[in-house]
Amino acid sequence: MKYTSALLFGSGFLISLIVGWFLFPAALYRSEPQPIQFNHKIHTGEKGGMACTECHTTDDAGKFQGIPRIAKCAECHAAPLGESDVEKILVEQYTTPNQEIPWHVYSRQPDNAYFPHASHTTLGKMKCVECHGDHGNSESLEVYQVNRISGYSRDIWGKNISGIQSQPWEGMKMDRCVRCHAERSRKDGCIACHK
Amino acid sequence: MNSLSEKKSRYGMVIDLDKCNGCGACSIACTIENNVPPAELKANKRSGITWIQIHTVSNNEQYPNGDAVFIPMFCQQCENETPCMTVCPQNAVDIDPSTGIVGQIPQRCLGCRYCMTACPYHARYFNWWDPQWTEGMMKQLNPEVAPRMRGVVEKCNFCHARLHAARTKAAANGESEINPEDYIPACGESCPSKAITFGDLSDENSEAAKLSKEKNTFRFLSRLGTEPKVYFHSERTWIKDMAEKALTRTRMEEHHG
Amino acid sequence: MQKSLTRRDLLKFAGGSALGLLFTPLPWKLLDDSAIWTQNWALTPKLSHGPITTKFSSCTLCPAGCAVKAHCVDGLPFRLTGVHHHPMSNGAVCARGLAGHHLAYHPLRMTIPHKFSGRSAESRLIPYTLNNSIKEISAAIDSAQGSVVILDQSPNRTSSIIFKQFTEKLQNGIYATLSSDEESTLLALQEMFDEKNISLGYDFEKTEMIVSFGAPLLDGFGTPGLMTKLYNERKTSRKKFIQIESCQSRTALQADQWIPIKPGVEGIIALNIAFVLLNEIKLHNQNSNGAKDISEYKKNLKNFIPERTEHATGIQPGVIRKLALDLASARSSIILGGADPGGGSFGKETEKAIAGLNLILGNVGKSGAITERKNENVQAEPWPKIPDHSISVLIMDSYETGYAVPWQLIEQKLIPDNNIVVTLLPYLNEISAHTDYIIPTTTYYESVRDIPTPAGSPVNTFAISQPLLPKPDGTIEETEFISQVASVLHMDFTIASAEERIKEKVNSIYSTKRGKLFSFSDGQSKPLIDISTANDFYSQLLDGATWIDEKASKNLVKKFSLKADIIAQPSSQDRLLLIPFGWRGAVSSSSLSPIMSKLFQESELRENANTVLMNPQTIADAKLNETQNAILETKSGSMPVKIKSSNTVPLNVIYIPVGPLPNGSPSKAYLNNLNALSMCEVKSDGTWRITNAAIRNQTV
Amino acid sequence: MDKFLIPRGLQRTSFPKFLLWIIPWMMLLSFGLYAIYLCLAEGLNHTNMDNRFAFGLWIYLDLTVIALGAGAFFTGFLLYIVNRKELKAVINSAVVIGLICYSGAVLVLMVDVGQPLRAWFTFWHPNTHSMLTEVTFCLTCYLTVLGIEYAPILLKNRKLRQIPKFLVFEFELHKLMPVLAGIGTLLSFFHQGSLGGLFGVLRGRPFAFREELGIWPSTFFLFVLSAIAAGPSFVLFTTWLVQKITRKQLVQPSVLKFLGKISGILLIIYILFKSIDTLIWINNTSPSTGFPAFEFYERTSFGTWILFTEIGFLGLIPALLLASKRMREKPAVLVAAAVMVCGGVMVNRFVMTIQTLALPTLPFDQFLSYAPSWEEIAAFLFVVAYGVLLYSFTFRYAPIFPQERELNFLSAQQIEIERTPLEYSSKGSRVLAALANKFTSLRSLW
Repeated sequence: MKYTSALLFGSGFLISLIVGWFLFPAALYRSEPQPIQFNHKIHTGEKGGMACTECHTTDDAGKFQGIPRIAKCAECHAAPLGESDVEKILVEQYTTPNQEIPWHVYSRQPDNAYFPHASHTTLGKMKCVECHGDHGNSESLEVYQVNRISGYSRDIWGKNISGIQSQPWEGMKMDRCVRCHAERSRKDGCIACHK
Repeated sequence: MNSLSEKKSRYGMVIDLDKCNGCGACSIACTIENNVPPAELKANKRSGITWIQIHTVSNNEQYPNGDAVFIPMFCQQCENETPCMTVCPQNAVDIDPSTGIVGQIPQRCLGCRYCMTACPYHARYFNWWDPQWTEGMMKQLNPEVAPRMRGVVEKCNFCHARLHAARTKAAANGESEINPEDYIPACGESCPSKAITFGDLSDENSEAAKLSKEKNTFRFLSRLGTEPKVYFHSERTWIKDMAEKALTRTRMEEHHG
Repeated sequence: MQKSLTRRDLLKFAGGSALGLLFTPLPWKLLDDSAIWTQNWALTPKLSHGPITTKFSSCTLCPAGCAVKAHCVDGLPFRLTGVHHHPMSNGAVCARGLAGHHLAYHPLRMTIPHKFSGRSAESRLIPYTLNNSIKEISAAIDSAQGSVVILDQSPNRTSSIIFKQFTEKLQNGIYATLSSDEESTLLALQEMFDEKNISLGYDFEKTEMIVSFGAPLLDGFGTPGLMTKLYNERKTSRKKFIQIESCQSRTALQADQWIPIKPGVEGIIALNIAFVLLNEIKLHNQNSNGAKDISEYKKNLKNFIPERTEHATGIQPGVIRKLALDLASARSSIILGGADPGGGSFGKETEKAIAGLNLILGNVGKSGAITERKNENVQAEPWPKIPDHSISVLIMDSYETGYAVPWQLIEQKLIPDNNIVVTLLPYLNEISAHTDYIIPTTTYYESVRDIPTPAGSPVNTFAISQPLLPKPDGTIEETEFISQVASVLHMDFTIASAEERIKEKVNSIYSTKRGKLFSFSDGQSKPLIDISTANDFYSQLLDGATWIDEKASKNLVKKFSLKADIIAQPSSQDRLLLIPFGWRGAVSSSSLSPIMSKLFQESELRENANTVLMNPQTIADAKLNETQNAILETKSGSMPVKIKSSNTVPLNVIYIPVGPLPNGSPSKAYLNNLNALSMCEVKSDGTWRITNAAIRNQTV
Repeated sequence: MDKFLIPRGLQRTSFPKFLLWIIPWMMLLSFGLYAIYLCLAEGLNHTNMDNRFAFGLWIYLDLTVIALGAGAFFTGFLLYIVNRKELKAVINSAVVIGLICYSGAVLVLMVDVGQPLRAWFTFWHPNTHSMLTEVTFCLTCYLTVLGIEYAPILLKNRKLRQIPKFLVFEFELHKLMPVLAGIGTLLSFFHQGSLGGLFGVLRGRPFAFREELGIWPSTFFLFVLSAIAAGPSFVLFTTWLVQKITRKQLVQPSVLKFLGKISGILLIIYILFKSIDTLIWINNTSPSTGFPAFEFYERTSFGTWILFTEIGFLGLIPALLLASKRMREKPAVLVAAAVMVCGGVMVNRFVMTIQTLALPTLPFDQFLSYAPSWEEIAAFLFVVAYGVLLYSFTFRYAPIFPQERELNFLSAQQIEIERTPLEYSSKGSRVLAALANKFTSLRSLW
């Protein structure tokens, strides 16, 4: 009898923990499939043997172009090279009608973030892997998850809801940039990276 | 590591008021460059967002002896005890140590408007309305400047996005210094009468630095001691006196005998 | 034993869960995400991530045709800038031009044909099909008692040629143009010569002295970039700017000398100067003997001895003598007048008087003054020459010229209550609101357009404006419309597409082998002969280039007359005078990007349509006070206005801006009859500069 | 029907009458709520503030109510730390008033900022140089303190006292009071000061800018002084008002006199410093920035009269009145003087906020005017209504005034004669008359 209050209190406590740690993340993110199951491995592996920068180019002004436009795909995939269904979809739905592929970008930063790839790769000699992980060797695209409230890709916060990340490339929030810049004792104003 | 910020520049501007004929091109170029929305129906001179407000200032002489100048007024990029920066409660305003440009981060701003009360030049603007463009204009926004949301403060930052572009370009070529020609704010670029000279004031040979030291170059409210980095130039002495409140100084002397 | 939960137990449970939540990411993540939501919510637009490219084109917003560099994202322009080192535009684009790419998305834009239910302010605008409009218009042309007129407001385009050919095919057709006020002095000059169809231009660059009667040289005249360049270089090039104007305009403020005068006495002053030049000064290059009527001209000048007209002009004779002396001693000079985009020209006679000074000083046909250029104009009937009440069908190609046209000026030529007016214009504005049909043409940067020689240019030039924006369905090229009408009327008349016509033009230029080509991309010019083929020439023009002809070298020795009928009386000063003024391009509600509200609504840099400028003294005399709402009255009617006190305007004058209303789209009523222009009375000589007016307190 | 909630031995009006009293306030509350909704949902274009008048009615009132609310911490300070036992009579009331003022201010502030959801950034990325950061921190902390101080008052409620745990809790809280009073005093000192600093640091606004003493501009200390001077006066006034409205003797007259005395003495000190500060400003601070002080008064509708009203008429005069024993004896004078003190502080805050913003800094600029929109006023009325309601409920269900019972024991027994509202007004309470016309009988209302 005298334990009831403790019991009630405890159960409330426990339920909250379950809600907060498991139900909440499930509810917070909405999953959206990628339009095409792109296989990096085929392109970068010994089969394709391409470097990241062959498709992920920069323009004359040095601006990084992100995911290549359909024209780039069409260079090779104007007609099917193989038998895969994925490629069939690519050719039929996109390259032939010259339709841009509506990719979901895992690492898409908000409009007010200015991230010059050139400063980091060309000047800073950083590797793509350092921020994007071994994305280049992935066989398929993991499902894209978007935060229902903030509209950010889940990869910006990182897979782990607690915000504590196991891998150095997980999580792409500002504090990560700040940490790295601080380690290199750079003195920057906010507008150095915000637009 | 990228050593862009190792060289300390102090970007500034000199505006030749004798050349300015108040055509408004700078104001429009600025508005377009920085994705400032068109005036809301109810907006007016006091509630609108026009980063470069061009004031027509007359010496108040009677016709036909009057004289007037056009004064483009915008953020003067104060360097000393920057009024807006020191008051912002959450560091939404700061001076970039590598450029001396006073930056405003609308996404950090909570819209308390304390910085606006602090600014002696009234060069900060609050988004009283949600920004609105016509459907087609929405697709014509400058992709290098983030639009602001309702309820935050914004202001001139010397078209910082253009500095970004210049830096990207330099970095892509493996250079750590930007080419000065790559970085000119929209107002300076668009001015048909070339009245605006922009440059690095800490670089002795830059045109801006030279002009800023000329005899008839002055700054507004310089006696507040905020060390603005926007200079004005005019042969007309009356505007110089007005700007520096030299007249009030003499009036003070009369006042105290 | 049974125990039911009490309220207190529930409290315990709640307490527990509350505490529990604090040990989960939930509250903190929600706090963070909600803040981020405010940064990315749908109320603020998202930016495009497409590739950034640049294209070159030329601005078609006014005849100047400045070179433009367009920065595009996903192929759509987001920023327009000038082209550095361009021989004419000199890297500059005016405020209006900088926002030109917005105009396609103007609130008053129309993309389908419309018909008005009537002419009155109450008449409604009804969406209409193109076919029906064309049928009805063709029928009207067929059954026209009066003349069928095409009024071309930006002449000498390749489209103009089509208009001319079309009207020639009709037995009662007339191809007419309304001269832009910029060239009014030149046109007057051309008329003074016996030999017709010569075309003239100002050689501002080499001249020593520019005397302007109210021409806004530094506020939207010619090519802005060029005028400001000349102004800034005037110290080194020893150029003098002299402004003779009643109000202290932007140009007057900046000019080396401003001579304030009473309104409407420009002609008298011109003749004053002429008198001094011909009677008191020994002109080294005496040119006036070319004049047939020199003797009676001189005799008439006796009425214009500066002392005699001093009361009328309000200028001391000394000032005039000094000016005359300067002119006589200057190696070369240009004297021009008129050209207020809102106020219109001074009228033929005054313009002649002003133009005559150039003849007396031998400025005409001289490098560094007024030079002749090869005439490639499409010959047209000047609008004023068309008899009143004679037009039964009027087709206006109101492709914006940047200059105001009062509706009364159009109306007086129409056969009353039996006429059809069609505007080929993609906007509802002060002109099109009066018409019967609005046929939406493509607008700026939506189609290939040719840039003919700008008014007043000393040499012939040619450029092509390449489209930057998609052409909306429902819009139609003005010439396409003409050809459809022609086919309905079964005229044997095939019309080439815009590209083809421009190609033809390009070929004809190429065949001359004259002049040089300035390329926008590299800022280099090369002689035309160095270009291998005509197609190559065309493609270069399309990618952004301007062709510049050689200067015509030959000197004009022609017979001319100096006669100008000026009465040595000023306009009556017993009442207040209403004088409209404007800013080139900003004289209608439609021709401005919504962004221009920054200048008109969010600042006082430019007065918007319902604000009048008055001298503080005049305001006091009228028992009014500043920023007060008042009623402005003229013969034509009355309209509410805001008063703004200004020391730049003379006594007893009300300066009313011809411009857009603040706060968005104007009402039909405003467009129809409540705007500045409709307040002005159009005189018999087609001028509307000065109107007697009264202003009173709103409440009274 | 709510008898079981009403403190023992205290007489409160019947529930329907009480309902009659709160309904109009409830309506006002919801009206204000609507205005607040508009501002939050559609943006601050519902206010008449603009880029040049970036602060308006709301900031002005925030400063004012916080100054008046200072009574809470200062009474606490005097009672628990200086150990002036007689103030026990008003401490609860002071705390409730304080809570109302501060929570109200914070509430309005949340509407005033353009992006309330980001307000917490101030705690996450604070700019330590900003006076506003100081204000935000102290305000929120002190609000919590007030909450804790308010709890025991609530727990005195008869029903809640039946819960033994709460009884113990309340007892413990009481032991805690001196500590809380100490913290409260510290916090209040900082935020009251920072509110002054808020304007004193405005280098770009020579009308408000003041020289620094140590790390703070002089206005920092002036605000603290004026606040603690006005606080007691406001407590005095409110207590008197409650007595009038409830037609009950709630505290010994001596207590009010004592409050008046404190107020008077502190105000004299304040006026002294304020005058010195003003003189330094006129002769040194302002002219050195190119703005001769006389210009401020000559080019605007706010002539020097406002300066004299602030320091003289609403400063020195009430100060002297309250300081002199003879004057304090006259209840009318006492209350009037207290009201004047509060008025003086209001004028001071008005000058610092509104007049500062109305004055142009650029030489070619004009003097600006500003009038609040109905939404701004409604939002303020919301706070007023909220205050009245919170106080009414607390007063009804918790014994705020310890002395009330013995003071009203007799009067509770005796049968009173019905009086007409007019007679109340003859008692000198205009407010009462107004209310009396609204309701049939105010005496029985409570």
